[in-house]
Amino acid sequence: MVDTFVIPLLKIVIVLNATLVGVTYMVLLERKVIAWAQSRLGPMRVGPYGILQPVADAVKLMIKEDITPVRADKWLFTAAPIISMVPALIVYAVIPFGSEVSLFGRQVTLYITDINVGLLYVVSVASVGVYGIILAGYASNSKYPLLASLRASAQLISYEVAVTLTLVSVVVMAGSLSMVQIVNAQYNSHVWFVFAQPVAFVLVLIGGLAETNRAPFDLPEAEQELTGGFHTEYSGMRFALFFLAEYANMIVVSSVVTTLFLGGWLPPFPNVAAFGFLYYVPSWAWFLLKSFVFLYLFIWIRATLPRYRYDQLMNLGWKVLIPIAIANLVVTGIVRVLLL
Amino acid sequence: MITPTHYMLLSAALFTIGVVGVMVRRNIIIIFMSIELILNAVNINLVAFSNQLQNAVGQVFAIFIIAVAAAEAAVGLGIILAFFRNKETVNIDEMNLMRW
Amino acid sequence: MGEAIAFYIIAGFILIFAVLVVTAKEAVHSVVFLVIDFLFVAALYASLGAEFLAIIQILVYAGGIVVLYLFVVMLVNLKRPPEAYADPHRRTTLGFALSAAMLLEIGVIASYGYVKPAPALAAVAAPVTGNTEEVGWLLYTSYLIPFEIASMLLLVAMIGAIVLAKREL
Amino acid sequence: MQPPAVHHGAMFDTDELVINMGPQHPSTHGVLRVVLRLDGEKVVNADVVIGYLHRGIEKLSENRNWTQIILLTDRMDYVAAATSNVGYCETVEKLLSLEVPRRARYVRTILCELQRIASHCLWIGTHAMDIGAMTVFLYAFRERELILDLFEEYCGARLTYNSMRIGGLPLEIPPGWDKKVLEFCKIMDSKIDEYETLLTHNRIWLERTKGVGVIGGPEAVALGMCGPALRGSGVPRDVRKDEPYAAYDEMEFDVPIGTAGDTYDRYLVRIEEFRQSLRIIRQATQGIPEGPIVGKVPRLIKPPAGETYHAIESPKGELGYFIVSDGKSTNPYRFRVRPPSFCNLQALPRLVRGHLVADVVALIGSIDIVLGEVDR
Repeated sequence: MVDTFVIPLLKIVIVLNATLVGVTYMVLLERKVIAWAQSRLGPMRVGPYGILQPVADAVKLMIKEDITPVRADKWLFTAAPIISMVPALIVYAVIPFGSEVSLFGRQVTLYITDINVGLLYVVSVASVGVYGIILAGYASNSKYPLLASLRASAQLISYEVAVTLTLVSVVVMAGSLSMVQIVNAQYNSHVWFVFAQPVAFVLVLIGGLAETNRAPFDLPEAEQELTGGFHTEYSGMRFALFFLAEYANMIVVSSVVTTLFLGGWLPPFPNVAAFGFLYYVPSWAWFLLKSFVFLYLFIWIRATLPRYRYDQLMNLGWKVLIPIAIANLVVTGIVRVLLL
Repeated sequence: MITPTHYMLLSAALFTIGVVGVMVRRNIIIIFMSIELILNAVNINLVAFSNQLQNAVGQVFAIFIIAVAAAEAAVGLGIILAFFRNKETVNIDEMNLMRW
Repeated sequence: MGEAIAFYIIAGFILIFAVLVVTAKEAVHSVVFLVIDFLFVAALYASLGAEFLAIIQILVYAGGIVVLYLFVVMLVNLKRPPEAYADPHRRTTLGFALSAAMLLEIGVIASYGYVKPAPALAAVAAPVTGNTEEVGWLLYTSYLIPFEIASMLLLVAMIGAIVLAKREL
Repeated sequence: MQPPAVHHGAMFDTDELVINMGPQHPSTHGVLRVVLRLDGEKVVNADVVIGYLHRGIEKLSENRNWTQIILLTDRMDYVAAATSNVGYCETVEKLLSLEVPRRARYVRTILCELQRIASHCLWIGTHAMDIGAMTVFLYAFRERELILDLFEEYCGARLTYNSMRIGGLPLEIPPGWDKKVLEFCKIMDSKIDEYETLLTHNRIWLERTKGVGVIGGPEAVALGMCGPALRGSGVPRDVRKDEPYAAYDEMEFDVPIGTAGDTYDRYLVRIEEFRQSLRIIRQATQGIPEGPIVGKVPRLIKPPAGETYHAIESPKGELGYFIVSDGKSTNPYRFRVRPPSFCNLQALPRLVRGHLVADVVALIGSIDIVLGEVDR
């Protein structure tokens, strides 16, 4: 009873709450990091150094008037933010935050579940998240959101192809689709896959930026062109849901990249006895540290780079990323068959 | 106890809903979606029997059906777009000319 | 017991959303219901132990094909509703009658009484265990030729779709 | 009655999406409205609608006396108010045949060039912001702040300076101000390199700006373009060189010109203008002559009957004033401005045609308009 119901439920509650808190603080982190990059201070008023800013933001968004445009498709207009938020959260079911810890004499795994199609699950759930953006643009019955949602659907589908193709080469290396098994494979092969699959690593990073609509691929919400894109007509809590979904997706991408390429919860040099002392740091700490590096990288990129144009984005996706992904997959397959 | 009969009845019902959609609706896009429902009804059958016989062949066939559905959707929607471009309609009742 | 409850819930939702797909007034709503329907079908697959197929159902159907439908629905923004004009020769009642007859027929066949488990097919000697591995093994051994043909079909469909949809070549 | 021609093959192509970009839009730099006709994301045609900021400055000027008008010129190009002041004052001085002391001309040059840098800072910030590089915006504003501080120290205002008078300047420069200007030049040198690090060789920046909005020299001239937008097309027209005013005839500087006439070349031209401006400021600041800061101006300014046109090189381009005096009254009979932003803006439809929506904002940024000047 405890093992089948109580512990998984507890884990779900903890992960969901941690995610939501993490996401709100991601927003603060982003504002702070970008402010530092731009020689500003960022939020400073709410709490010391602005650390209570997320609370203030949440309160503001919740008590704000929630406007539905008169000519909007009300049903879809309400559903769209939920559709984009739910996939962003349920992906966390398969992300391994750490190996095992013993709590109160009980071995507890630090992931909600480990299904043997875990990676495909992540990809497929992410692909459903597209609907939130597309439907938001359509339901608003407004021109800028419509343009944005057409951009978004084309962009997300194209980059999904590239990312999925790239992930296959990692799966070929690991021999499994399970997230936990992929980490274990990195332990067994004595090398993080970032060194075995550097090309795939870069491709997944770029594709991940595009999949989460982050700069320089933030065309669907390009503020300067489309005045906010698909969420132009949204306000209050529904807008906040889109916002949270974007940041939740960012955390998902960092977690997946960490799991696939940086050995997940493993410390550096997991098999070298001389570095055994690194195991004193708990596994989840390594995981969070590595994920944080990517989150920071995403913010850094946003502060630095201009935005791509729609046609250039498509060219990059179809003419650069996908051919490289296919070539990488073929080479990986050949090497794998011949050498291992 | 859920037997394959249950799955077959579900499949039959889904199939029929799809057929009704094809027969009754006039928006060609919805007709296409009804066809997808029909294909899914078939898939449910295949997977149910695959489970019953403990043999993955049924699932392999379901994958082929998904591939065919993808091909059908791509070409079909291409035709719809080409048609719409010329006649500005997606009403199947107005698609009664072999050429225009 | 749990299996039965799961089946009835999932089957119920599948049928409800299928009906909604067919009856929805707006094509966009239809598309959304179709996605939800496919997600429930995926759940049914998962409950049948076909987890790889369940994921493929979500990835390809819900995340891929239906996005295509949505895309077309959005491109085809109509000035007049598509259902405005009905062919005077249209026999809608006949359509319902035919469908009902077919439901009856299939139902009779389906519930004819479950004879006995068919003899297991020549057991596929898959050297692997696990659903994903088994499906993969079958695809790349016994069903390699159909698999290749399916990929050819997809390629042809892709080219065909481009030719059809492109305004000028 | 003929049935509608539904068998028309290109019906879908004519079904264009009309988008009103502006007057409230984050990247139209004020209250510009561009009516875009889109085919997908491609711009088929663009209509520029202006006048949302029209305050009737030209008409107002006909009812103000000559000194009061200086204050109105502040409100035209409000990001480069000092340049507008200089243009107006020199026109009236020309009408009066007034000799301006050399010291005043030097300080005017310094103020003009500081203003040019401030205006270009604003341009590079918003232009980069439109293309998505948000950091450059704040960097550029940081440096613009230094210039505003210098202006504040000189005349007490930070935006609308009212810093010129007919015949010279209202105030002597504060002690130590020239040192601060030189110090600023030193800081600015490295900051320009910083902008260039972020943009000039950035792949995405290159892709977004190269080949976008290409316009050849003759066509740009025909459209009446001026300033950096014209020089980007390779036409070496600069009023400071061609018809020197203030103390530009005594300064040594180059006029950068582009070759391709695209957004990237216009960007490079303005970046080089930063450097040339600093060069001019250094020369002028080190060589400020002694003498009075304001010339011998009659108590009642009442120019003789006649008309005159005088142009200066504002940061946006050729800013010209055409003034008619009837010789009887203490206000102009006719006051007319040739604003560079307005002339550059009329090239916008030509520039954006055939490009994508994202390029429209890049091009609005690239021609560098200020709506206060367009609408007056």
